[in-house]
Amino acid sequence: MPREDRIACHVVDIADAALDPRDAIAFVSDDAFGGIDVFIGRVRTRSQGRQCVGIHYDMFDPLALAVFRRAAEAAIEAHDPQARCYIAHAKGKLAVGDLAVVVAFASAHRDAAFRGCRQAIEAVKYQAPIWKQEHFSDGAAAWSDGTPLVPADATTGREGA
Amino acid sequence: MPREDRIACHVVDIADAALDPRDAIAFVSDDAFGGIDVFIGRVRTRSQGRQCVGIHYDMFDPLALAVFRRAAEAAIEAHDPQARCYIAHAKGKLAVGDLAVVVAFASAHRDAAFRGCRQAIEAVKYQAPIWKQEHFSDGAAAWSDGTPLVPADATTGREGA
Amino acid sequence: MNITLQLFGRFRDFADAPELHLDLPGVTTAAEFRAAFEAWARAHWPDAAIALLQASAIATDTTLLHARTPLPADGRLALLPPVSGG
Amino acid sequence: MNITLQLFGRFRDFADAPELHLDLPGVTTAAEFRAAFEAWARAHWPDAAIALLQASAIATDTTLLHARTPLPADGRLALLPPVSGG
Repeated sequence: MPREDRIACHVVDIADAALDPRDAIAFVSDDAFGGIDVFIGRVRTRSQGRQCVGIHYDMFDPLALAVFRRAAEAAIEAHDPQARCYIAHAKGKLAVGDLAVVVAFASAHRDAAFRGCRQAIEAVKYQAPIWKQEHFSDGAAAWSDGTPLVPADATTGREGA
Repeated sequence: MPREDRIACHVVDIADAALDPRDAIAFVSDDAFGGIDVFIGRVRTRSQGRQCVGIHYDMFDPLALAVFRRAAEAAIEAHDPQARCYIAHAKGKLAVGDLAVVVAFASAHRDAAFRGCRQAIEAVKYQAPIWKQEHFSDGAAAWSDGTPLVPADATTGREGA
Repeated sequence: MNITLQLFGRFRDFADAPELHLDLPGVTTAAEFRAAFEAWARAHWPDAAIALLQASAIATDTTLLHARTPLPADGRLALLPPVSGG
Repeated sequence: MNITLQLFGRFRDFADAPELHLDLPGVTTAAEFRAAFEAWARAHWPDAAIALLQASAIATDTTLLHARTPLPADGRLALLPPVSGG
């Protein structure tokens, strides 16, 4: 099966639907694979010592989807050329307990599954155009500081940005 | 919450029920945690170059449950003393596509989630009294060679066995 | 060049709309756009926005732009502050 | 001592039942049991079983036994060949 058919990437507006790990598991499952690793990121109550009631995720959808796909391709390339990978991220106003991101990676063997899943979520966190605004119980809101984006083949940090 | 309440271990006879990753995710979910890693082991069609139609898992249930619990405790101790861990393994005659094992580990942060989950599944594979008999499409069956068990505090390999 | 600049994250707090429409004559590359837009921002935005701008990337729908990359013909760009997904 | 030995995995193929009942006089530790049982196995099982026995562990319901560990009073033991779960 061509590699592009073994990758699924989604941006899901929380107003339309919640992320469901079952979708991720169903997509990557294949009778040739013995190992599936799934990472689930969930909105939690505390952040930097403050009580959090929710997170607003802003996203540049078309580029986010392109970054997800390149992240999946790179993880597959690095860990098992036959693997399958699923990446979905929520956007909009999420409450504590809502799922923000689900990544799944399946391979014949578990080591590739773990490593591929980890590589994909790291790329989502550090390379995808997604912004988190935390809403605190005292009514305050704050955008997270985050990580500057740098073009993939830039050699001198911000030079290429 | 005491650590023993943050650990769930199960042996599930495939004749009674299938493993369900939703049970694992539900058990480890907690509003204090941002990261959940789930590993799913699934019976696959090929093993050592032969076509496999199913796996019969034999298990020494009481000791397996004790090993699962100690594995969960060790993973929590090593990666996040507040974490939650779920370990379930199927026994009986599984077909290709059936789930053999589900491990989930949740923590405030994703690095601990990945590491805790990985440590727990490695312990299940190398320390739990479980035996795999592969059934091939030509009608043959073979017990896997496997890994010798050694008491946890044995210092000279088989000396203590 | 007529530019449509989409704003994201913290930049949304500095503008009334999610997009800015700017006419920036003589601008053809990402670096030229960055210089011209920074001049515009100094006239319209607070200092905090300028600092954020310097840590931000310029992108199209499909890729981040290098300094010498020509701008797309349709002039549609996105201004991406440091990211915090996942 | 009266021993009930539960068999697992490949050992199930060497016996008609999932448990063996053995009277092994003078056996009080795991190492003594191992020696006495190996003698029994040489008389009743093929060579392949003896090799597997040497790679196997002796356990109770809750723990693997060290060589010098006294056997449990109820004489219930399990014979555990190399494992292959997950």
